[in-house]
Amino acid sequence: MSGRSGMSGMSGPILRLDELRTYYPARRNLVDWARRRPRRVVRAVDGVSFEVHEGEILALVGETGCGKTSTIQTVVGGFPATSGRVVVDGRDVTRLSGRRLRAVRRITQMIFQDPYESLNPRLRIRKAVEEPLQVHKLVASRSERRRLASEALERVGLTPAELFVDRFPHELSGGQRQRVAIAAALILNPRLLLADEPVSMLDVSIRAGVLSLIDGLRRERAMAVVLVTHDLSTAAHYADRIAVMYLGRIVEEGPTADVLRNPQHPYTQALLSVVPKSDPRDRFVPRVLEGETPNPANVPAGCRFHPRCPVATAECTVVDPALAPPRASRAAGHRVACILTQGPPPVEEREAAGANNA
Amino acid sequence: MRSGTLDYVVKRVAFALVTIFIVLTFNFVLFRLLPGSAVTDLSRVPNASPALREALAREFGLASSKWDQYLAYLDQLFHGNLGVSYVNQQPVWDNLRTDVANTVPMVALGTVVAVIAGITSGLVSAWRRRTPADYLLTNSAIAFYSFPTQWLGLMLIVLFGSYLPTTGMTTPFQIGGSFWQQAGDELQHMILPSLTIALTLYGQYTLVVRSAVLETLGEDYVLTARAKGVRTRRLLTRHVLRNAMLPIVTLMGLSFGYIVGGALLVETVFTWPGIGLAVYQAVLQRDYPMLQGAFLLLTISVVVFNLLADLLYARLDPRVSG
Amino acid sequence: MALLEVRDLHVWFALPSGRELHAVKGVGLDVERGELFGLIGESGCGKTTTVLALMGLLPSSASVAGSVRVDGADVLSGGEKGARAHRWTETAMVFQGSMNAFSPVKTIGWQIAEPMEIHGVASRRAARARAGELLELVGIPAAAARRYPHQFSGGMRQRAAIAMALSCEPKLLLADEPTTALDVMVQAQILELLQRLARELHLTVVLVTHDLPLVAHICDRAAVMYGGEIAEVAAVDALYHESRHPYTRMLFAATPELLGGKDVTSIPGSPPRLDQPIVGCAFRPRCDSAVVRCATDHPALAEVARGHEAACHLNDPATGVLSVPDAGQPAGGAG
Amino acid sequence: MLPVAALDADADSDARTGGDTGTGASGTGASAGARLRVILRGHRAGVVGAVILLAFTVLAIGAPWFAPYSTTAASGAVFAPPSLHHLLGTNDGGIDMVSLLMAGGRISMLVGFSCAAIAAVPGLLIGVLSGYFGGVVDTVLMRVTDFFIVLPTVPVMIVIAAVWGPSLLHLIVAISVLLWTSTARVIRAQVKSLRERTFVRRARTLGMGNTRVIFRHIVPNVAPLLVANSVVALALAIFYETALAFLGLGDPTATSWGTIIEDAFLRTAISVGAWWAIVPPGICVALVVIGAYLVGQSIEDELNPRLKVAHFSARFWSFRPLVGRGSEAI
Amino acid sequence: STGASSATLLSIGTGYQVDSLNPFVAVESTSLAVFKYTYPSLVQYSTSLGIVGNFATRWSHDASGLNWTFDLHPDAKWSDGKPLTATDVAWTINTVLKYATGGGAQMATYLQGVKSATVSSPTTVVIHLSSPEAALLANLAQMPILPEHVWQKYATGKDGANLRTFSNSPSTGHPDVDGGPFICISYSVNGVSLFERNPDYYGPKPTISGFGLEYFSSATAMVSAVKQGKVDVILNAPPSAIGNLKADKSLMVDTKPAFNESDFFLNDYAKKTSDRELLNPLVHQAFNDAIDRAAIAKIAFDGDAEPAMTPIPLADTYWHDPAVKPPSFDLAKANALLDRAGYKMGSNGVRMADGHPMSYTVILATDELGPRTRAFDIIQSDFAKIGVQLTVKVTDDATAATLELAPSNKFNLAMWGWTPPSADPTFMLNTFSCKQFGGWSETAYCTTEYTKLFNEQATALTSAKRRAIVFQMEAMLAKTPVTYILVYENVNDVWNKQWTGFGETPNGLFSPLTTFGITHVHHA
Ligand SMILES: Nc1ncnc2c1ncn2[C@@H]1O[C@H](COP(=O)(O)OP(=O)(O)OP(=O)(O)O)[C@@H](O)[C@H]1O
Ligand SMILES: Nc1ncnc2c1ncn2[C@@H]1O[C@H](COP(=O)(O)OP(=O)(O)OP(=O)(O)O)[C@@H](O)[C@H]1O
Ligand SMILES: [Mg+2]
Ligand SMILES: [Mg+2]
Repeated sequence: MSGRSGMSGMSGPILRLDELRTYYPARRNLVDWARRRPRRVVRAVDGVSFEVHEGEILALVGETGCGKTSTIQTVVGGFPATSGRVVVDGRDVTRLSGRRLRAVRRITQMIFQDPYESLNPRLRIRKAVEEPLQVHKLVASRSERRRLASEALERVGLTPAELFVDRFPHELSGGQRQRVAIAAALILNPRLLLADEPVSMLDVSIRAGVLSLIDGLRRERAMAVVLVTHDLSTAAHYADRIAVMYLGRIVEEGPTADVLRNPQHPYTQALLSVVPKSDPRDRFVPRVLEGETPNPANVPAGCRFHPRCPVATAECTVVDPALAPPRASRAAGHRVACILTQGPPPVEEREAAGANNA
Repeated sequence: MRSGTLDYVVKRVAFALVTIFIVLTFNFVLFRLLPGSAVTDLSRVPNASPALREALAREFGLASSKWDQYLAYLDQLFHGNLGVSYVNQQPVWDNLRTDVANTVPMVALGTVVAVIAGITSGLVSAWRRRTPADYLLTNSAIAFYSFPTQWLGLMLIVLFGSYLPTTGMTTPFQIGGSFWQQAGDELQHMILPSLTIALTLYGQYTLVVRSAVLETLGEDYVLTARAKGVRTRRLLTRHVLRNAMLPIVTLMGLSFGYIVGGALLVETVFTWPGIGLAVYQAVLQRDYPMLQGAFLLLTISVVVFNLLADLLYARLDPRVSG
Repeated sequence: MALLEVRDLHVWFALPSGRELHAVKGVGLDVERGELFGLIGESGCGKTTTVLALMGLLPSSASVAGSVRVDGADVLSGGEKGARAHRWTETAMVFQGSMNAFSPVKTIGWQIAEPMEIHGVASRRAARARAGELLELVGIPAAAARRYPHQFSGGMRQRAAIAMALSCEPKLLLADEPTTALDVMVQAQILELLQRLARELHLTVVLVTHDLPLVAHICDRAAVMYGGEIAEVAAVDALYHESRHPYTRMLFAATPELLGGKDVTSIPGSPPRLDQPIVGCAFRPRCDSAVVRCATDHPALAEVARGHEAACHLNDPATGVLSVPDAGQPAGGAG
Repeated sequence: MLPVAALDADADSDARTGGDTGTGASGTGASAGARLRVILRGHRAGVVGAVILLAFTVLAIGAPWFAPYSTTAASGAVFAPPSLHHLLGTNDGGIDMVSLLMAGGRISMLVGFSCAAIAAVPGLLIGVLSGYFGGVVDTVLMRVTDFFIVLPTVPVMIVIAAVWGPSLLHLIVAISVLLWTSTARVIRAQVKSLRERTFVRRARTLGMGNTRVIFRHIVPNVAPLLVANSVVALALAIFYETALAFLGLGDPTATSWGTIIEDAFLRTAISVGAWWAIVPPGICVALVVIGAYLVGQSIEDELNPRLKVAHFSARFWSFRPLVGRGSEAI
Repeated sequence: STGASSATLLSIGTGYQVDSLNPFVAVESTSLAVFKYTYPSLVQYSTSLGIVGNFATRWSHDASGLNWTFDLHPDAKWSDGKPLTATDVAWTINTVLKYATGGGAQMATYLQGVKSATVSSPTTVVIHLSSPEAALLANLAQMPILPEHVWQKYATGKDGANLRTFSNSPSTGHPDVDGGPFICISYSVNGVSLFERNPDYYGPKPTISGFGLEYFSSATAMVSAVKQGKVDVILNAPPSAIGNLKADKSLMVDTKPAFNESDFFLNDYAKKTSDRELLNPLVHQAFNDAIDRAAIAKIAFDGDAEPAMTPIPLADTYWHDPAVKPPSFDLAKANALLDRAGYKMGSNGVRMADGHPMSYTVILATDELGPRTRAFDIIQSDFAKIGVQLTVKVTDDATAATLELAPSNKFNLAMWGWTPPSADPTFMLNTFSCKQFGGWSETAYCTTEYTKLFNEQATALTSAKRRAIVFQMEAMLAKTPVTYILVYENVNDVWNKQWTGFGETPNGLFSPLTTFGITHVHHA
């Protein structure tokens, strides 16, 4: 749904990734060691840049293993960045430490994929929700903590909170657990919420509830959200902007409607084509890509998509394209990393875009 | 061999070697830190003068510095020399050689019986989970697992002492007799000690196998196999047991240390002239070189068996080769 | 005569507490030859149990009633032994977690060849050769037969699982969430493969999934399950455009559309507990259009149109109300 | 808005939490007592085990008060068979077996409990550090553990006990030294998986320090496993004590079940037919070991619900003809 | 259980190993007994403990008592057919003396006072002493004579260490070169060793065709074996089994007072700095009166022992002074003695001596713990009644020896036992002589008077005269005792009644004292 990003642009982005790289060392076996081969790396995140503004939902989509989780884990400090910058609220967290870092962490909260796993089975709900307050030593008094916890629970729809606070996680349903996890994330009043496939483990029938909750919260509190998902329909429905990731890079990024209706990158096009539609009468012609999910330990030279690309040219095997505005889209902020579609749009289109932006 | 397998094998072997080296050192330290040092024990020599004791101490190399002793010890070991028994002045290895030769068949028989029986009953009780057969097998396994080994041996003597030989390896004074007669005689003597080992291990193995099999029975590929129409026997052996063997092999490798301990108790109960009895005697007589030699031998054999189990594991589990 | 005829199928699980869980409650299905049939429903509604019962593959704690006929032959009345005779030669299955559907210690080829050997379809040698061919058929080089499951990627394993299912040339293929654990792109590959195979080999396929759009585009007909029962059976087009059960309708409403732009609303509450008796309609607590009768009367599956059955009192003229909003043309459509 | 009493009935959540969804007692309304009853019902064997352990512990503690006779002075004839005065007869010194068994239980249980407690410390410490920090710490600690694991237990204990001379303390130390390894390994494995569990990752991304994560999230979750292992360690310690005592390395001044067996063995109880001097101590050891095994196993079953499903077993599903219902549906 | 070929083979079960077949190495008494049966010795004991000939037929000494001449059996042969003559005797003696501080140390104990041996004819050997030695014959009775042609290649180097490394055990098909009534044909430490009649033996031929020694690591198994007829004889049956064995009609249980004794002793080192009250003769006496030896014999030793006093065992009838009797158990008297010594009873029931409580640790060596710990329990509870508190510290033998034997002497009280090696009193008496401080003296007891008497008896030329001196010494030790001999233990040899003709000694019927134990055994 377009037109929701109206709040952006007022201040600077709440999150900005700048050529972020996160490499994992690969295990070296004896033969490699004996032959003095250099230690290989898994280039899980390999030069990712994007911005998220207050009150905006950015969906990060892509195949499994393309580095979505690694990207947001790097933002919250789950993994160290190999290079690049992670700027949260104007401060580069890769250079921060100690109290300043904690202050940034406080405004950055995360929700994990698996609602069954994200709560300690031995802690009561109240403890789980209060925990962030204790860790950040924000509220000294117990009663105040309790009050805040109850408030947070009610905010995510677990009303009345008294019915839930003394339960253990296994006494809740999956959707309820995910709500508790959200409540625990919200209690610190974060300005940035990172949600890693928050509903993929939930039943279709209750997904919408959790997602609408997140959607509502960001509107109500101008929270920025990075929503990781492999379900393009979900992204389409909730996100303001979509970033398509492929093998550690963002290959296309732009306002949801533009990316969906006017995909520029061959990968995005393929990805969109394979999403089945609910209505059996809808046209469904999947353009299935051949080949296996690519391996980030072995990134091809040139455009990393070229081995699977149906339209790749010889040039694609040597030129590694950066994100740039596509030729065939007039939308602002729509960028693509494909030499075949990049290029300055015709002048009149640029003007139209500028006008639109203002 | 795939590089993954090579990797694994080299790592395991290297670890075994390091372990053996640590064992060697540990062995040295342990025995040189004893109170009532070896020298005082030479007071076994009646009316020994201090001069004589010193001479003996020199003979055993106990006078030099600990470090020199250590180097000498390693040097000796390197040349296959485990030292000389205080008690009978014979090279420890010569003493142990016959002991080992006596222990191996008895323990091997018991272990093989236990492995076969344990795997069978573990498999059956897991497969017949929550049936009377399962309760019977599991409970008897727990019982055998929990009886002290030496006590179990004594009970077997009580029960079968009048039908089967309870001491030694051969009928003592039967001289002559054909090879087969002698072998038969030895086998008869082996029954009770081997049975004791077999029963204690049986309990342990049954429980281990049962839980490994139960875990495997819960795996999806078992359901798949059933869906394919695989019949019970084939399903249990080719699919379930074959996969359950992985944890079983590891645990059986580890249980070798337990077998060694059990053998020691069993040999004492049944006067089986093996390495366990030698250890028992060495303890009683403070024959440190013997104790040290036997201990070394046992420990290294456990390390080697663990290594073999690891290598077997690598053969059984294709995932090891990466 | 339909290839698969299920009549009044019940499955109960004995729980450790001594109670019984009634997981499948009188399911009846007819699947015609060559049909791609979908089985949809929320987690825990009994889809897997149903398809397992079709092969008599239930665990020992289960007891079954009713009849399942595949090509006219009764599968269940002979117990496990009787059911075994039908397995794989008549009905084969592709499981959800293909990662775990292969024994890790045997080669893929061995596992594909195994059913051919044990059913006497082919000699050992021929079976091995055929395993290679089958792999080729699903787009994997025959040489890969010598490899072990862990050396396959998830997509390849799923293809291999399909190849394995085809080894004895079954008439009926049951696919229990064959793509759930897979990536979108791989999912598309697998679906394409299934469609192709069904077409080329004249297979009858029952596809179990909780992914509505998937069924909509692959299947000819589909059944929606709720709480162990069939709520609605119809051609997929009818299910979407002329749904006669609120659950189906709400389920579609909860599914986001790529370009649809309709409002997405979740179904409140959670599925019923199957270890307790349910009075009235199982869906009533979550239903947006329940009437008084729903609390007391259990709705039976009844034909509401040609080839379209639903179990909802709202379809009963006696209930008096028959205003079923069409999910296909949402009233408050895209803004 | 979700209804308050909503409860997952899906199989997935069952498997994950090892909970007993579907038994009806775990709902909000169920009291703690009811919940406990349900858990206990699923673990009859564990309850039996706990009762055995408890009974022996009580007897051990109460031995000085309950024991009918002195354990140092003869109160009957040598090897007097069981009678009303001496329910289990007397031993080679004319000492009442019942009293002796109680006194022996005192020492054996003391050895068991001490060893289990001592071994739990390195077991937990090494397991948690190794599993949590991984890397070099893990490698080093696990190599150390592996080294202790390959040592043949009984011979090492023999050597240690022989080195230090026989005393209860030395015995306890000698046994404990080798008892912690399996605990460490099991806990390490558990911690390793806990560390990757989302709630721990979540705690860490919250900015929680390692110490806090370990104490708040890791340790409570491995505690049941530690208990399960310690109970088994208790049994093993008693088991090893009898072995060492049997080899003459026990504390000769402290009567334990091991020394009772040893005494009976050395002093030919068997060959004179005095079964009552040798059978009961073995049974006592066996009972404690069984008790501990059952308790440990129950805890582990509870923690490892994977064992709850079996896709294949000797018993198959049953076919139940539908009485009176026929095929009227459809 | 045995075949026809072994009809006259005597099977013997023992709980003690034959630790080595090399006399320079072996220490177990079973081994020493084996040597008696496989090697010649000049003389030996009779079953009534008199010295009789063995390889020597007659012996005499000159007036000085320094030169002893032994006439030997003529035409004797080793089992390999080589002649057995005076040369072997002289070689054995001279070799042992040559390496007395090296490889021969163990055998050198049999040659106290011996200077050399010379061969005057193939059947005559002369032994030269440096001083008269009353125990010479008793010592020689223990010394095996070895075949020079086998052993000489090991008697090399400065210290003769090789004498000890030779295993001297029969390899398959090659029996030992022996000269006694039996030849060892197979050997196993923890199993069965077999001995065959020596057809060339110079003395009276054994009646049995051979014997086997089976080692049992468990008394239980040993007792069962004799009951089931799997062995004919068992040596040293444990006391607890005696009643049961006696009830078995087919078995003969031979209970005899043995040389073994158990004791309780204190540290009498005159120069010690702590707990000096233990040097007080009143304390020595009080302790003596407070030990209930009868109870110990009855309870701790199952009645299979006799209350004791003098260190010369009851079984050693010639040297044991029957006049020295154990005191009657009398706590009142003991209390009175301690009161007289001025050690006041403290409020906690423990006496104070020189400002510290009379509270002592008793060191207990681990060998044969069973009866001794029970004995300790009895002493402990009795001593508590006289205000002396005892605690026990169990150590292994080596540690006990380190603690107890001078010069370390780091103990107050201890319990252990002795088994005199022969019927000669020298060994036991020696343990109280001053010069054994640092050697076998446990108590550090040292009086000039006693030492003087010890030297006198050692050189007394007639046994009557020597006996008088020995009795005097026994009485002296009993007056202010520092070693409390608790009991003389019995030896219980058991045999199947189908055999008869055993020659029993206080060391049992298979003893290092004599060849008469089993040589003439036959079917009843
Ligand atoms: N800790 C790690 N060590 C080494 N490699 C890792 C690690 N975590 C992830 N990877 C690898 O990095 C790549 C990117 O992983 P990541 O989890 O970020 O992908 P993703 O897009 O979140 O995938 P999914 O959709 O499956 O969650 C993958 O190839 C993965 O195997
Ligand atoms: N072996 C079993 N024992 C007891 N209850 C079971 C067993 N298997 C399944 N159930 C229960 O039966 C019901 C139906 O389960 P089933 O697995 O058929 O559902 P499903 O529709 O396949 O769900 P999912 O989408 O999660 O796979 C559930 O309530 C489940 O808890
Ligand atoms: Mg991810
Ligand atoms: Mg399912």
